[in-house]
Amino acid sequence: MLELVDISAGYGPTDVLHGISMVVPDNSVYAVMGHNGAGKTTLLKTVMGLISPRSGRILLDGEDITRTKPHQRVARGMAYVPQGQVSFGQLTTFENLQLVADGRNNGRAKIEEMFHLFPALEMYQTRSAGLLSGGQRQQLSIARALITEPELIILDEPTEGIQPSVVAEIEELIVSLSKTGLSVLLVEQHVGFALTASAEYAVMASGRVTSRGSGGQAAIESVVAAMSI
Amino acid sequence: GGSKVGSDTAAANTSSCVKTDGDTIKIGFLNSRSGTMAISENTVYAALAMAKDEINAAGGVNGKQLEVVAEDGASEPTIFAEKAQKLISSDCVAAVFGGWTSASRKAMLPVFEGANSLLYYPVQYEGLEASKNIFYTGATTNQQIIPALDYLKEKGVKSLFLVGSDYVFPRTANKEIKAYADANGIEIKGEEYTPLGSTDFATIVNKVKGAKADAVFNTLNGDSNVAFFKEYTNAGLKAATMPVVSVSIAEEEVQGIGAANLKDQLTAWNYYQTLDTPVNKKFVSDFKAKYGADRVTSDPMEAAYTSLYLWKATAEKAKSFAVPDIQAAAGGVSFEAPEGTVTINGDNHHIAKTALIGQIQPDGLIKTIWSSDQAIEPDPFLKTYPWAAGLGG
Amino acid sequence: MDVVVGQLFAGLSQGSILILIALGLALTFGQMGVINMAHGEFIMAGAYTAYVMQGILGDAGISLLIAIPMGFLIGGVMGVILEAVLIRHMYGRPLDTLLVTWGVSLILQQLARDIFGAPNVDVGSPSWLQGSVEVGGVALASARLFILALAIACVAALSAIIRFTSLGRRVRAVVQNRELAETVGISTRRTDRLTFFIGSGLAGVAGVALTLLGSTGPTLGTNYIVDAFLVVVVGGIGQIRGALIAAFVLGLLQSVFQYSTTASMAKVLLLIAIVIFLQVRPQGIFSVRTRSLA
Amino acid sequence: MAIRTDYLEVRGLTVSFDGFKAVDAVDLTVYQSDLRFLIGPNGAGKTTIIDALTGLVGATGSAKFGATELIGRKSHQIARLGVGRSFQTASVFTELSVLQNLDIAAGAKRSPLALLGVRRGIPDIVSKALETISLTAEVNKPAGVLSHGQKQWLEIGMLLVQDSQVLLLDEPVAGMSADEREQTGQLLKQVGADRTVIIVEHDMEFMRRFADSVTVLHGGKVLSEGSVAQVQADPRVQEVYLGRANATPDLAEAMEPADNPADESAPSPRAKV
Amino acid sequence: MIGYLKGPGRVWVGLALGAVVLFVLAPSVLSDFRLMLLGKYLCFAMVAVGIGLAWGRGGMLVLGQGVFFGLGAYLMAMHLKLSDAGPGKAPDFMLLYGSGVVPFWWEPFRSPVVTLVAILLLPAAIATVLGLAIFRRRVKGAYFAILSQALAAAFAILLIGQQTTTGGTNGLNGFRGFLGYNLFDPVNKQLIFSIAAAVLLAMLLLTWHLYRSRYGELLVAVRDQEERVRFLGYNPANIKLVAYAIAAAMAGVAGALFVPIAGIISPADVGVVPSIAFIIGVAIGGRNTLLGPVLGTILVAYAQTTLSEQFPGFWTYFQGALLILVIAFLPGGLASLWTVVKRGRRPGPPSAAPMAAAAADPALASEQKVSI
Ligand SMILES: Nc1ncnc2c1ncn2[C@@H]1O[C@H](COP(=O)(O)OP(=O)(O)OP(=O)(O)O)[C@@H](O)[C@H]1O
Ligand SMILES: Nc1ncnc2c1ncn2[C@@H]1O[C@H](COP(=O)(O)OP(=O)(O)OP(=O)(O)O)[C@@H](O)[C@H]1O
Ligand SMILES: [Mg+2]
Ligand SMILES: [Mg+2]
Repeated sequence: MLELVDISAGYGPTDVLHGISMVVPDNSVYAVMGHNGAGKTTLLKTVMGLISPRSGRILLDGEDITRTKPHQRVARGMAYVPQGQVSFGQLTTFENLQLVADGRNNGRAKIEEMFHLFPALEMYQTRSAGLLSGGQRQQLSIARALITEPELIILDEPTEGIQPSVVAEIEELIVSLSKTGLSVLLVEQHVGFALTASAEYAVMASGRVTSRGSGGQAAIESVVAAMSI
Repeated sequence: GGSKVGSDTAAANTSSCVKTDGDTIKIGFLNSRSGTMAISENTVYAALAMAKDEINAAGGVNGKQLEVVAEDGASEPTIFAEKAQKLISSDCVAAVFGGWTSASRKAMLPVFEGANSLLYYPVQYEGLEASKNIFYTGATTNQQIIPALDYLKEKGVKSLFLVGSDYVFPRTANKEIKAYADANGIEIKGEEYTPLGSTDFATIVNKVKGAKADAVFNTLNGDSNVAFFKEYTNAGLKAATMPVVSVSIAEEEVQGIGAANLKDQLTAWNYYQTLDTPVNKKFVSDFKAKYGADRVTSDPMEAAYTSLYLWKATAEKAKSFAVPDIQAAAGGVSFEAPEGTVTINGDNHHIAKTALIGQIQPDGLIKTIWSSDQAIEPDPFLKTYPWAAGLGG
Repeated sequence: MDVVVGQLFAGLSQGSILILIALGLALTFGQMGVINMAHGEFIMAGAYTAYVMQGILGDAGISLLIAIPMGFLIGGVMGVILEAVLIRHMYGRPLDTLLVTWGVSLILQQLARDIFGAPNVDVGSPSWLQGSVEVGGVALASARLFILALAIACVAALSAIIRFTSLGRRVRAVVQNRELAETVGISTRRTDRLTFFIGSGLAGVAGVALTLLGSTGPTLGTNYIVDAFLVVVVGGIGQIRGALIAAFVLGLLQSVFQYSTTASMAKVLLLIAIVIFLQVRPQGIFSVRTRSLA
Repeated sequence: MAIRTDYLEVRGLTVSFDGFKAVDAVDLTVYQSDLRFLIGPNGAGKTTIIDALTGLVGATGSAKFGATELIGRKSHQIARLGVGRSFQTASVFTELSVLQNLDIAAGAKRSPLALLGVRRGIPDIVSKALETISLTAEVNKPAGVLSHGQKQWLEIGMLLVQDSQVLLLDEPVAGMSADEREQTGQLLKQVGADRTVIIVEHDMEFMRRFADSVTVLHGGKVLSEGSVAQVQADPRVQEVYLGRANATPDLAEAMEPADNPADESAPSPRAKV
Repeated sequence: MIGYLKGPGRVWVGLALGAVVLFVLAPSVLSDFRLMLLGKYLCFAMVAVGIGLAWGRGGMLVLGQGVFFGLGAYLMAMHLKLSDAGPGKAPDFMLLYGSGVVPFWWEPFRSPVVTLVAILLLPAAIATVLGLAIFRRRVKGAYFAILSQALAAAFAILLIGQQTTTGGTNGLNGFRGFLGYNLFDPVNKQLIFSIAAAVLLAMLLLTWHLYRSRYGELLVAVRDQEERVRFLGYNPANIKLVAYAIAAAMAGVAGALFVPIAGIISPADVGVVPSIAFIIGVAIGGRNTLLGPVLGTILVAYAQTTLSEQFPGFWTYFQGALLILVIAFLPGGLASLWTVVKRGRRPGPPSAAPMAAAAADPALASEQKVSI
């Protein structure tokens, strides 16, 4: 699905990522873990095209997309749920969804589907997204990504700030999505869940991949060990 | 406000640095080449430049070629003052030609008086001023506004509405007009000012219309005239029923306002391009030859052109470029100008001019419909008009 | 009575002019956060478009009707160029855009001087807009009625676009969060340009309309720009209906002030009224609530 | 500092937005040295309560700290009364150094004259806070270059130097790793000993570890209140918030898909490492 | 920032250097005319120092400093006019255009002491009242900028409308004496120049101190996150108010000194265009530094004088282009130029780059602040 080849990137004068390579396989979850400031978000931003890498290549289904714009990547089937519950605050909840449903022939149906998935969104569909609670905004963010029917969804700590019961649902959702032919690139602090859901994982520290392997409960111990250095 | 030329000035530093020993003599042109006034002042500059070329071609002044230092007043009084200072003390020019707005003149006045240097100012203005360091070659009020009022009175106008831009010329002119009206039984039905550059005339025209005056006396400046006249026509007001007499609209401005909007309206000046004299014919054709056939000539341009010749004539009469010599020799110096013969008044440094009322033609030119027939002696403080007694002279 | 109706009309008319010149700003400033001081010069460009069209076509009636879409196009294209060359480097720095576009405005003014000459030029009104329409014994200038209608049409069209179309949603989304907009699949570059095109195009239309009332010169826009911004500020940033109300209220107030005092005083009084109003409603007539701290 | 016995007493606090009651007649009493966790579903009104207590949104009802009424005052006055808050997303002054951030936070009560003076050295209270939040080494770095977690510590540090008696913390450990959470928790326990602290969190593991008492909010109303155990056992809380899976610590493992039974020694899935 | 700890020495050296240039070098090499020209630039630079404080540090884009400049200038001009007229008499223009009666609000300014106090206090007081109205209601950013600009426009219109009491478009000019000294005397001109130079240096010193004081840090905090500051127990309105009032006072003093130097003040010097011209100098020099605004303003004013002498139309293009290039592509102003070159990277946003650089490299930061 997605292949990163020796990516280095950063902000202005500071380098954050140093030669990251990874392959996100089709139809499965690839989990990225690491401490605060390890560069996880930076990595996802680079994958999305919000930061252009200083060197290295990004391939989507074998095609080089290193120099394409974020919206072009979305058109190629990528979707992104950023960290921090961001939404278009001055658009209503419904408009936030409509925005991405526009121009899709099953747009309206997709929105209904999301309402089914996240009832709170239906309830507050006419409210400005900026007035929603943090968790509601996060749900909106995920819904917005799913409407585009992506082939690869990129999630940056999707459960942060969400109530436990919904977290469970989201986690289930992610697992089930990956089973319906979707690839997931997941950044997650919840090691347990991340590994349970994922086929493969990578642990990052200081902008480098320090360990990697295949997911599953069995990997927990080695990941914990890798991270507590 | 001195009442006479020669009012006291604290001139501590009057030793001139003008160089008179070479074969050239420096003079300064000070016009707004940028900013809002550039529109008008560029035309004056062109006329000055033409006069300079002519004079140089004819052998210069006192045998010396003119060397011009041109400065930009940038449409700001403060810059005019600064540049005047520069021309006098850094460039050491023998005389400066230019200025347009009253504000620019007022700003330069203390500079010229302080340094005891000379300014030739080419635009009609509101009067009530006379400096021994300024030669005023445009009309003062008794050569333009008062004749216009006389004309209106003669035509049976019994009431007037005054419209002007909010600055010194319209306000002072209107003060004089009101005094005149008072003395002559003309009723002033209203007096309105708009900020310079204002283009919102709906209210004022509404007021004018409601006032039902016999005529409108217009001292608006520049762009405002267009909006005013368009509004005027749109409101159904016409020259035939309520004529507008303007004192700031010359040929150059008519082009911008659009002759159609000004159809048959009146103006008061001392010069029109259409004047049928050999001197003017030559002036117009020389000007067109130099700057293009579509260019027009106007009163301030003519006055500027004339001002350089008047200085030349004075310097030659005095056989000197020194300021005191020029001042002493100026009285009675005359010149065959495009507008007719003009003569410097030695007392107040204005010049005798013939007043003309013109009517704006569809081709944008102005046709003389009334003339004072002889040159009117300048009377900047309106001393000879009893009704003007309390006007601050 | 005539005078009262006349003043009322003058106020409405002034309001329609204000909304016409402020509408584009409500979009570029209100929606995109760009303080475009060159907006005034786009107005000027629209006016010169009318002038040029008249030169080419001769007939004032036809040329006006063609000048309106042409003015939109010319203003719009200028806006797009401005956006592409400068503004796009400056999103998120609204105060800086003010200064940069001030520079642009200086240059455009001088350019107009160099192209069309410093003196103002005149654009004739078509015969059907000369004179006035009698309504209840009061003469209402046809040109002003025309501008009123034009303004209302533009407001209606723009609000519909912003509120109900996908373009409108995209515009609003991009304004709020460029990065996020990109990542949900919106081409921010295209949206920005389109927004600027529409906003600046409206300035061009305003310019064409203004030729009916005044002269066309390099400083045409400068005379209006501050007023236009005040309309947007009073209306509430990003609020077209706010701008609409603000424009008409300010127009009427101005007409009242002008009638009862002088034109100069009216401007000062109007500003005082605005400052007092902002004491009551600092975010304008309509404001957008957010929970964020920014 | 003298031990204060003031406590926070909220009565009938109501916040409505265009008729929608985001907080509806909430009563809340929080004593010193009682780390109170405020939990509840997304949109329950937790952040809004903090907003109301700190003057960011208008509210009706009463909220007293000691004898002083907070409702109706301006934000900066409330802060001066000793009520400090943090934000759901860290907000520090990114262009100022860590030291400057803390110094400003410490200085609200300085006289104008003192403000016009130049800071000499590092004020005691600031250096103590720096140690507490482990940012001594970063003291001269602009806050903007700190990592996410460090920024949140800095915010807590700012509350400390502000000498707040009431700390209202909105998801202070969101996005932190396990050891950072542990440190933060210890820190909060320590500073909470003589202060009144309300913590909004969704991390149940963290809550279980550090909460003294818990208030559960739902639909703007208090749903349940009590010790961690009491609240977790409350079926209504399980229903609207925890989900069946999270009801009790022992049930946590049940969240694992059935085909993947939990390893005894493995940390709970909710644990962040 | 740590750099400041090393700063004081350098700043004193810088000030001494500035003093030598202004008190010794300039008067000896420049002609009277050029000296007075430089004097005017110094007055503009004083306004710029205030703008640097309010805008560079405080984030308030003050587009209407012409108002305060004008207030100071008109106060001084009124006094000069009255003292030229002599006790009990009316200034010439009032006789000419009005009734010749001195309005009551002119009378106090016959006294030099009242005038001086008014110059120091009135602009600041008006800024305070305005600031209270504006900042208390949290009007900020673009709103504030546009409002302050409209204010400048209204002020100029107001002045123009009062022909008989303010001189209208003409403004006030034709002053002969300054506190009893003949204004045409070259020795007195030099004296006035020296006063201007001393005042400017004093303002720089004051501003430098403010920048390194706690207040300076607080101001930056308010600029970047006004609402956050509120929750620390400060009222951001008051913090901004102080900077705004100081900037206004500086502009007022600048205006007052401008009058005897230029010999004229008119509405054209106080409206929208001159107000923006002040900003241009500050932006080009570097809004975030101490000396940037001063040097930028002097540079721009000098360029204007010389370039417009040679190419009047071209100046407009040049000014526009300079503004565009600097703000769009070098938001830190020329002061950040060599930092940028040295670091070989694109400048960040105005606030971020220079500040970050300053924080990261203290030596650099203080260097920037003393290089005259
Ligand atoms: N805009 C920025 N400018 C400069 N440095 C940045 C910027 N954003 C992040 N950084 C730095 O880049 C590094 C990596 O940050 P990143 O956000 O990628 O970490 P992360 O792994 O996502 O952490 P977290 O778990 O806290 O979200 C950190 O040191 C951070 O300080
Ligand atoms: N200014 C406002 N206008 C209208 N509704 C608002 C406003 N602020 C908050 N709300 C609504 O009030 C409810 C409570 O929001 P609040 O942010 O307090 O929830 P929360 O408990 O903090 O949730 P979370 O855990 O997701 O952060 C939400 O439904 C939200 O949409
Ligand atoms: Mg991250
Ligand atoms: Mg919340």
